[in-house]
Amino acid sequence: QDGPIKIGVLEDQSGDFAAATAVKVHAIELATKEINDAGGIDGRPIELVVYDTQSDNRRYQEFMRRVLQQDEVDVVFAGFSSASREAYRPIVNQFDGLAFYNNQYEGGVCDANMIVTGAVPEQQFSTLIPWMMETYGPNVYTLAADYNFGQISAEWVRQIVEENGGTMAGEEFIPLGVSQFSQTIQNIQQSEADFVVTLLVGAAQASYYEQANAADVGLPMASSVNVGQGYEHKRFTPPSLADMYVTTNYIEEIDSPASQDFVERFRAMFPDEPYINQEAANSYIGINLYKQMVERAGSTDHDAIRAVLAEGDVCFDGPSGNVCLDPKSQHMSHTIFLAKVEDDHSITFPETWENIEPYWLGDAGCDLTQNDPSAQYTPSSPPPAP
Amino acid sequence: MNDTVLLQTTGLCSGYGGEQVLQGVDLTLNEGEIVAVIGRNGVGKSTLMRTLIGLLPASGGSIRFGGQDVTQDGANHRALQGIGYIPQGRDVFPDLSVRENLMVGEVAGAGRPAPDYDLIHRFFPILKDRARQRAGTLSGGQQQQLAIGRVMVSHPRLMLLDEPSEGIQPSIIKDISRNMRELNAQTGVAVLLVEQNLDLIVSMAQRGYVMEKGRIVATLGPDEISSRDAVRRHLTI
Amino acid sequence: MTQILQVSKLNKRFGGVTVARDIDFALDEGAMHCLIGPNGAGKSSFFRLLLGEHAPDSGTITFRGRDITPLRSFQRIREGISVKFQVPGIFKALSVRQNLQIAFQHHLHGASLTETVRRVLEFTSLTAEAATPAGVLSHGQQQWLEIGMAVGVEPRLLLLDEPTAGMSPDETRKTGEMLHDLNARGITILAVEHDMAFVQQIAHSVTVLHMGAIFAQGSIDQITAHPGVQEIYLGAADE
Amino acid sequence: MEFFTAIFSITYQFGDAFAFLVISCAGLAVIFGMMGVINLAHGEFIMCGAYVTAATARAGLALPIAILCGALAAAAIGMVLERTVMRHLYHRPMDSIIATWGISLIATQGVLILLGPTMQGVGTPLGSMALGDRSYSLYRLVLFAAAVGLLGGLYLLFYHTRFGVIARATIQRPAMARALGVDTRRVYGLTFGLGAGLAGLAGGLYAPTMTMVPTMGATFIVESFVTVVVGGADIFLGAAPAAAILAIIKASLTAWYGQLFGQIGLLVAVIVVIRIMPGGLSAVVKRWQR
Amino acid sequence: MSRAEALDALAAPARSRARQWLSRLEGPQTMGRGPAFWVAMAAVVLAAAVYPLFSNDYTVGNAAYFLVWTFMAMGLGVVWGYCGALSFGQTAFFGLAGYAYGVITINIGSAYGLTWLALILSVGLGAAFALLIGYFMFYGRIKGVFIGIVTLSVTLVLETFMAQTAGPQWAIGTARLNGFNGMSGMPPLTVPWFGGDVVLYSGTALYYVLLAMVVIVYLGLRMLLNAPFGNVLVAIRENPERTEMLGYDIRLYQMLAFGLGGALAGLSGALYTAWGQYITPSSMGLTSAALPIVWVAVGGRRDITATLLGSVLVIAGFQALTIYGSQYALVVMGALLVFTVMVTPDGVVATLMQRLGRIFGKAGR
Ligand SMILES: Nc1ncnc2c1ncn2[C@@H]1O[C@H](COP(=O)(O)OP(=O)(O)OP(=O)(O)O)[C@@H](O)[C@H]1O
Ligand SMILES: Nc1ncnc2c1ncn2[C@@H]1O[C@H](COP(=O)(O)OP(=O)(O)OP(=O)(O)O)[C@@H](O)[C@H]1O
Ligand SMILES: NC(N)=O
Ligand SMILES: [Mg+2]
Ligand SMILES: [Mg+2]
Repeated sequence: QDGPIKIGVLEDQSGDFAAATAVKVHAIELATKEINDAGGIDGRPIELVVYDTQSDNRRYQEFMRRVLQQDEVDVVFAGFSSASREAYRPIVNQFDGLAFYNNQYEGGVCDANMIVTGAVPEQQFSTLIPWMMETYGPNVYTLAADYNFGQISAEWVRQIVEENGGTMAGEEFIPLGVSQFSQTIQNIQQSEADFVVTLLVGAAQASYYEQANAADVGLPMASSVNVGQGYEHKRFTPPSLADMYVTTNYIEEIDSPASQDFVERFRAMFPDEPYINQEAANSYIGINLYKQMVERAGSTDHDAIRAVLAEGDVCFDGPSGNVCLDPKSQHMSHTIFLAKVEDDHSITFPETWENIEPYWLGDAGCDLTQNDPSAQYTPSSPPPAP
Repeated sequence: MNDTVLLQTTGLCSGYGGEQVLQGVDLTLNEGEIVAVIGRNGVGKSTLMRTLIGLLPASGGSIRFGGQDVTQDGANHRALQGIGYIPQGRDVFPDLSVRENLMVGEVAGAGRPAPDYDLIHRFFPILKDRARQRAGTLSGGQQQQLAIGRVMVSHPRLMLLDEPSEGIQPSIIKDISRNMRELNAQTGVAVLLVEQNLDLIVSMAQRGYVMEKGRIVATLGPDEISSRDAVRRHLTI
Repeated sequence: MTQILQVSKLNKRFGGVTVARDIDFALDEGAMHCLIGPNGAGKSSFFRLLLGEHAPDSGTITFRGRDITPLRSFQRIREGISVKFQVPGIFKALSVRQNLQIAFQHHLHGASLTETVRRVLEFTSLTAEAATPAGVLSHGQQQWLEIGMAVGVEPRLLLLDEPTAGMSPDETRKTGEMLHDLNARGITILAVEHDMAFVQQIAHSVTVLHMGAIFAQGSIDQITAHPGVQEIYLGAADE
Repeated sequence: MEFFTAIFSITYQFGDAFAFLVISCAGLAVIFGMMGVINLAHGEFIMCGAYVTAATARAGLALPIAILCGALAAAAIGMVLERTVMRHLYHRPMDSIIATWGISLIATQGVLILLGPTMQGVGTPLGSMALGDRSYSLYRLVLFAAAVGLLGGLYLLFYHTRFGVIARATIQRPAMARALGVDTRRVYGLTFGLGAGLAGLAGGLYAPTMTMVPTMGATFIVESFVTVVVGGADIFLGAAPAAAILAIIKASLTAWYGQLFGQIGLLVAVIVVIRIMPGGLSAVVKRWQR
Repeated sequence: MSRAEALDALAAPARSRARQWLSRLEGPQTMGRGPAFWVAMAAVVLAAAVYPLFSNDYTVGNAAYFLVWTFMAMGLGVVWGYCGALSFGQTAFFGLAGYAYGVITINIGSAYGLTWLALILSVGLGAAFALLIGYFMFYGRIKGVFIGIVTLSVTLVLETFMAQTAGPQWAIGTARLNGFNGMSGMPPLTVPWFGGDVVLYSGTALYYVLLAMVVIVYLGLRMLLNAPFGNVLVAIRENPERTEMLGYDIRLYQMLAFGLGGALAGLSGALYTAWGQYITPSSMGLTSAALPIVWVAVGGRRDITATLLGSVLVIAGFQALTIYGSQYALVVMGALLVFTVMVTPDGVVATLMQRLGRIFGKAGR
């Protein structure tokens, strides 16, 4: 066949999450344009089928069906929040589709129909938390969004802190949409914390930073989501995010030639883009990985593509360096950058960890080359022993 | 009393939606006159009153008040020009106190002398005693007194009085009749009265119109209007 | 003769206003009684107490031998009371016919319901308006509808709060005749009125309420001649 | 000293919750309480006030003046909307829900399209003050003072000025008010404008403390609605005590059991309070008054 | 009397009772009467029945999805449009039943048509919860806008609570509630059949089942609303005090109507879960809670036909806008809402039906 290759794109271009996700669509458009200008995938142009999911899980269900059944796309790039991913995953499974989830998340999805390019806890927390404990001390206060992502991430943090001989000075969960933090701020001040891990999701919760700064909390902060996704350092007045440390696999301040080249090409196409975040890079990488797999498989057939993936050498030199897909979990390796927000909200990179594998799922027993449980696991509910 | 025309309607038509109720009403009221409009239920007396104050648009004909054509004016403008309206069913502001109800009445008095609360309280002492009570909890008769008082505050030139006797105890009906005549004598306010209560019509009105099916079908001179039998005859056609 | 309604030591205050003060009142089965009194005397409030819309501060209400004080309004109605309010409480958005159906369907069904509705429409001169939304009726027509809703079910006790307000003398007389008719069929009637001609026409006996308390009781002639009543209510005999 | 700081901390938390409830509900209280319009675009007026405040403050205006600009901008937009849309919907409260919901969709998405998904905020002024081992944002004390001032001002406006009486009369019986000479259109316009302006003021006051996104109004909406409704039909006798009760419940639950219970507890308290006082708090306050 | 006659006599009241109910398909509370109306109605149903033959699986499945929501809309129509109580929290019953369907089916499986049992139990649970809330509100003399806030609070409490049930400790039997990410993995409805169960995945078969259910519920509601029960509901909406003074226990009627609305919302919820094998706390959130009100108001709340057609129209229209409107979809949606409310106060469909004139007029005024 040689019609265009159709890629479905379901992202939140409006609603609550738009601030962090509108840029993902642009990244996909950029990759598409570059590939098409260079002759397409195996000579076939990419055609995007884009729907705005409006930060509404219901829309993910509607449109996942639509792209798979009606538009008959070859692959789907979909989802920001973990909840949206879980909303569409049963449908991808039902129609045996293939979906890329290009978002950092709480980890653990073991599903042959899913390829994940976003970073996972072993990449973001196993690096960040020990570094912070070494630098600032062993007492950790976690402030997390009160849903799966936050709770499971907090579980990771707790486990890593304990493994490294630290203690949890406190752990607090914030319902989504909460924007007032006076009590939380006092709880933190009253604790013995050496630093605060903030796993806050959505625009409302980001208000924490301004309020903590106004109350002069003065503790260093660490995060896997903030700054790297929602560029809070660009939106808040300095120095509210000063001393914030973030492990991210990409942000636009990364000073490598590949990164700067990416930023240049991105801004050439989208001059008004407020910020190029890690999920934009992951989306861009995702398309390029898909191109490679299709070309090597000689078709868009999912089994053929997964056969290529199983070879274990699907890699790409992207804006963040070299990344590879892991056949067992179908997640991606990352170079992790530790970004530090300075007083003036400029970014420095005190530390980099090269090429961290998404090892947890495989170690825990997920092996998609062998079987497909289509499930999500966490440290406290791991895959059943074989 | 003089013969200057205060209010004049010619061919006045109006109604609700598609249904025309007033079918061309012609009536005249001189400065300082008390004129009654009588007729059975549903002939359009209240509709006439609503059209005169401007809550219903006239679909035909014209209304002149104080020498000016007010047919196109909004109700609030007519009120400011000196038409006071006391509706059937009273329509007091239920959640406002008695005092506050009277305060709203002051709006229409802009540019006229200050409200004469002494006079109002003399006519209706209850309005003073219950100044702080929510108007919605007043008894029916008390509400009627408030509705009249609320219009008196602004010193109107014409009062449109729609069935004021409804639900009022006999002695107060007499009071109203006496008070209105006294007010009329003192201030020269003209009154257009819609009534079915014989006593009130006979004791108050100086002239009358009989209405039927949206038209004026007869006029009653001073002699007829003060005869109970004549009025009764017209009310039972 | 048995008493259909007995009220004893009924009290009710709203803040500073006493609307019922130690009211002892009884009504014979088959009576036609009028309740009069100055505006604000507490007549409508007395009805609301009878109907359970207000709870009394103290006192009991007995209807047909049963203490109904603890009952809720709808239960009292089901005991055989029916009411026409001072302010028409009709369903304005519904047609005249529907208003009547809703009023009667509790007691009547099928053909007898249809027949009763037809009869009441005729009786209230609203046949032509049967399909009209009740809210657009003239004030007087609304009063008629409300009366129709109250009498159609032939209650044991009919409470009428100012049934003739807004009616022409002719209609008032017609209403009076209708009440005599109903009374003749065994319905006890208690009416609040200000129209003394009407009271004269219908009442066997009269109670005068003043400031929440019973002020006088007696035949219509006794009452009209009562100087106190003249003073508080009727006004000087003639001017 | 220990005791004093603990007391201060508790008071501060209560005041903070109280201020949030009062400030965010004032505009809604005026529009709902006075006009019977359920304004689902309330949050977007707040957003408007916040955006204008942030923009003008960053352009160099002093913050108090910027906040005023935010309030005025929201009031102006409110009056325009009143002229064009709301005017047709008085006494159709259900339809006003739909229309204002539509307006809210347009505003949120329109701002997203025109100004992008986020906007840079202004920093919180006034710094902090330390007491014991804790420190407090001084600006939050200003918010509390603003809440108290707002309540007092509104009470005076509606109960002790002619405008208030006339506005309430107009809402209750518009036709009768017109027949008494009231220019009801003007009253409606001013009242709606006032409500929108108060919402804008809320946005302006909270702008320095929050993320600026087009959907920011959503964080205010539930709490402001429940406060207004628990307050009951008479908003000014109701809103203040309602905000106080809800603030106590919310602040103590949050302090003892965390944000989740603060959140759920607030909503459960709403249910319970309404059940105990079906007419809202103001009905009870009124009964006391007599 | 012969045996046949005796049987006839026995059957007669039943037959006349049936005839009486059938006659209530038309009446003052519902628009549409006479042969013309029913012919039109039959044509619509017929068109809906044959259109899958000319369409693809996606479109039919999507249409089935629209139908899933109509029960909640009709339920709200009864509670709000007919009984006058604006519930802002129908989604509470929707979500509860949706979760119940998931929990039950995950625990008992889908063999022997047990999914239908789960459906019935879930709907029952939705109804029971609604009756409970209804009892709490109506017997507590809560009315007007307070009903909206109480119901909204209920649904938001459920949402907030369910959102944080991510941990493994939040499980009922073998069913993990799974927090904000939502619960999935429950089986769709299955019909036991010779040679293997028929699984009603989103598609043509499910579409027909839903279409039949919609028709049954719609006709059932028509009869109920034109029965004395419906008359009393409308009377309560118009003037509750007066209705009580006519001898009706209005609290009971309101509670029953509310329970009916809850059952219908629960039906939508269970069907939604079965349709997509997924249920999430956000289906009980503020936005989700507002949507049914929009559907019902735009279609026309005072008439069940308008509610039904209107909600399908709005749901489909909003989806189409989202598909084709790109970032302007929400703006256009908002503008349409404002516009329709201003132009057609009674709702678009209701206004259209009135315009269409006599065949749609209400019977028996
Ligand atoms: N709001 C309305 N909408 C439609 N029709 C109305 C409305 N108000 C009154 N009508 C109709 O207009 C006609 C005249 O009503 P109007 O109230 O003017 O009568 P009226 O002479 O004042 O009677 P009454 O003595 O009973 O008060 C009546 O037939 C009535 O049905
Ligand atoms: N809910 C209430 N709160 C306070 N005062 C009330 C309330 N209801 C009635 N009142 C007062 O109680 C008194 C009696 O009122 P009621 O309506 O019973 O009088 P009435 O005898 O029916 O008078 P009318 O003949 O004018 O209708 C009045 O002074 C009234 O203001
Ligand atoms: N994947 C997240 N942030 O939900
Ligand atoms: Mg009239
Ligand atoms: Mg009375």
